[in-house]
Amino acid sequence: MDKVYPGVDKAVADIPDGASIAISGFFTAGTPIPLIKALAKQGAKNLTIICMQMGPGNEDINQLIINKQIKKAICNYPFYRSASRGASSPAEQAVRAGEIEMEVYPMGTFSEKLRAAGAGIAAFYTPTGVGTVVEQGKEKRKFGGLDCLLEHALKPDYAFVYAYKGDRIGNLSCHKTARNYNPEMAAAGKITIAAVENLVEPGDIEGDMVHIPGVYVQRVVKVERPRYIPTID
Amino acid sequence: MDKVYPGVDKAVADIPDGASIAISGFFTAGTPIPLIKALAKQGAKNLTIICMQMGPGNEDINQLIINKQIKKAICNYPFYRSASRGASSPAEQAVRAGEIEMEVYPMGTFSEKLRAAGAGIAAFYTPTGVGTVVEQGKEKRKFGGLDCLLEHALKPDYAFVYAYKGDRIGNLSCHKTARNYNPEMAAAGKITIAAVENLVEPGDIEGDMVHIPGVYVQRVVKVERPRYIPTID
Amino acid sequence: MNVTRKLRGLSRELIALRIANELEDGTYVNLGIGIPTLVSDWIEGRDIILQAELGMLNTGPLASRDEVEQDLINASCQPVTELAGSCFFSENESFAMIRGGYMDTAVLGALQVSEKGDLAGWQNPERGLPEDIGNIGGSMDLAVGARKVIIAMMHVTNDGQYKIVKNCSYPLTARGVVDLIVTDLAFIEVTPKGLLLREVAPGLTAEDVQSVTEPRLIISPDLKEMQL
Amino acid sequence: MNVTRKLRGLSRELIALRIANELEDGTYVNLGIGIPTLVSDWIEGRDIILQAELGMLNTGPLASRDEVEQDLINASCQPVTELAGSCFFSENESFAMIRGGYMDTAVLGALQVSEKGDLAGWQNPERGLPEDIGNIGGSMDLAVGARKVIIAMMHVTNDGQYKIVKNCSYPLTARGVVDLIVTDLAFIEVTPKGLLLREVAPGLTAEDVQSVTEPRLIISPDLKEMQL
Repeated sequence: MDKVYPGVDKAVADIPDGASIAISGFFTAGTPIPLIKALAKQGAKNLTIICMQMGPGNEDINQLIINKQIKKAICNYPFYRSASRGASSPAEQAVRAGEIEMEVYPMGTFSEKLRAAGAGIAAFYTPTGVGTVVEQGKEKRKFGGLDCLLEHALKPDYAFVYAYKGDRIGNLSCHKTARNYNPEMAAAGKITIAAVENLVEPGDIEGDMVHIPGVYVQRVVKVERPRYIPTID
Repeated sequence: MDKVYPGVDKAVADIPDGASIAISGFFTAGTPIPLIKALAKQGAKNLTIICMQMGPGNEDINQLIINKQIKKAICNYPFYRSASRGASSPAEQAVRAGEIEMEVYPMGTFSEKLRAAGAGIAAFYTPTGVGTVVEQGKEKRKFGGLDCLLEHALKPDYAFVYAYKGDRIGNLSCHKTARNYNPEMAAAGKITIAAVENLVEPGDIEGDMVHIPGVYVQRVVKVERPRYIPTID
Repeated sequence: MNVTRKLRGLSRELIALRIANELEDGTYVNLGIGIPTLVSDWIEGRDIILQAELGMLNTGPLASRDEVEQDLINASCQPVTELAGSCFFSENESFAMIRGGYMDTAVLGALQVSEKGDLAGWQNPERGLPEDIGNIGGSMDLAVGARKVIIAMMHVTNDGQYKIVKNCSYPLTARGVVDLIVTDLAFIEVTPKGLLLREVAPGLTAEDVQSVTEPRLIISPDLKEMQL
Repeated sequence: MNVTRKLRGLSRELIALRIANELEDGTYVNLGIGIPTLVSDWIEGRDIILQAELGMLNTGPLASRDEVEQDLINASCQPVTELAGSCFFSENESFAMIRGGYMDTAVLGALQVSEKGDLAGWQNPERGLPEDIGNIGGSMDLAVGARKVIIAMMHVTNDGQYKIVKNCSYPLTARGVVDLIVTDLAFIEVTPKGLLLREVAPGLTAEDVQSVTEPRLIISPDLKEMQL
């Protein structure tokens, strides 16, 4: 098996209009920025984007919004914390204008829905969100006296992930807090595209240091990571 | 924090009659044999044991059966494959004689129930077991056309786990296929006792090589691992 | 409408100190964004392990400029450092830990806290977003999952409105989860009988605190000055 | 009661070879205990990645005596070796993969297979255990989760009873999951219309195979000798 693609443009070329795409990254950490840029260039429309935030730390998503590529966003912390900075951000403006439909989940529920999809679990009960707007329209049920909400698996057509190291058969090793959403999104995506900073040969990553087994990854592409100083408001 | 106990006997000393204990290990790999031996010596009775198998690869469990310490066993592959070898094993004899109550789950459901307990998920729907004896008494429900069974979290009072390396604050690193049930059992146990082959200082295990974060582990005890040639019938 | 009068209380840093004093050694703690983050300045050297919810335990102090690593940040996107015994895991594992009850304490900010311990903190309706849209982030999981929830906040809003209220009017984060409320003016415990005022900021009286608190406070017979 | 007559067919090793020929390059495969394990002998050098369900991908050949590592075994507890690109994970992750549909093919043994593709393989009632007790192991998850299920077994029992039946009388592993049945005597595809006999062992006829098969077989117009 050789899952290596020659570049990000080839790796995202087949994404059709209407696709759902999970994009990893917690603010600036572990965000596959070169894939987001390639998607903006590729131009697929009516996309459903599943990612923690629409802008903060992954400002390249703004280009997708400006291009009107996004129909719907599923997030857990979509906007800038500062109301004033948010008001001038493309995502918040698009949501306020009704140009992008948005669903927001608690952070743990968000990734658990992706984890369930990758793990063949159809749905699960979590106590998070009971008694809040999150419970609207959801089944509520008591387990051992504890109210829980039924949440369903969320399976994206594509997943964009990022890894410090990846080999040709898709085994990925993550680095420190850049791991975050990458393992569960990689498992959830029907087609998972991994942007890797270091492309290595099978065997170069110790088996116990593989954080994302290659079976979850369909495409591997070497990228130069944009350097940045992490910072966010 | 220093979670190190001076020996296996001290580490299991407080286990009361009637406790439930998850014991890791897939046949011979990753099985905390010194803790099982200590439990046999300690003598707590009416125990519920949650482990893959009752005998094959973890023959030290036989002593718990002979001591009549076990009231119930929750397993996924309890017996020897060979009917004749099984017929002469303490576990199978005790189950046939009605001296030990037994529940058997599919292997994936078994660990998912433990994973759910550690992860604060009350219950989940899995397609495994539909149309078999496993569905008896369980809620069945369709998701996207697929029949699934509702399975509940399984939270043991104690978990016995094994690791190649462990530090004083409970961070554990596993080795190859000896990882198996250890991470999910460690997270599930209210009190998790880790038998470690190499006891090291915090910082000696690279942060990305920690397979079981220390927060899940309440007691760490250094053991000499019995050497064996893996083999099973 | 300014319903409360202006009282001089503790700085944000001293609110954080009071909370740090309340944390027990040998525990695991998650600190939210805002004043809670400042608690970390007061626990260096303490036997307390901090979780960063993006996937790190034993989070160290903020990184100095030459220590900055782009793959090593906290949940507020600040560059941090490692300690001996730091470890990393996925965000999903992090929230498994949180929901699973492994955080002894979560210190969170709040917009409103009710006398029943309801918490509203994830959305300020004044921002004008739809009612189900906003930055929920990890707040709901932490509020439900942590064994103890301590709220760190200013006692009243910038324009003098109550934040400790009979019933939250803002969107809830979780119901009945708050254990302690630590503000610039007071240290209050949420009890089944109501809010127990245990400490007041130096120079203030119980009446002062009551005047800026909507629900009726139970005054502790042991009422003290805030323990700094 | 011996319901079938004795036919000379393929060895266990050649059943495994026929299955190996059916596996596609570039796929992920899980091999069950028994005949399925022998498939690994025929795919060395092929572009096929084997999963060991205790938590390994890219499982290598069995270890020679001096290569044995006690922390490196397969799901049958046999010492195995690593290949370039082997990786390890928890048993829970392994079954997440299996249920999640990441195994292209599972090759499993069976006690009975029905014409509707029902599989009975985890418990032989003759062992006399309670009906809900036995070694389920990973069989139910694999049967439900794998994209393609290939059964490797002898065509009839040791005492000549049907194993390919109209309805399974033994406890089921899963319903309607079997795609192919490869035995010492035949290669049979489970289709919506019934069992399609596609290949027979050298020297046998379709009638021979039908005589040891309870349900009526559909004979392929392309009926061939087994492709070894």
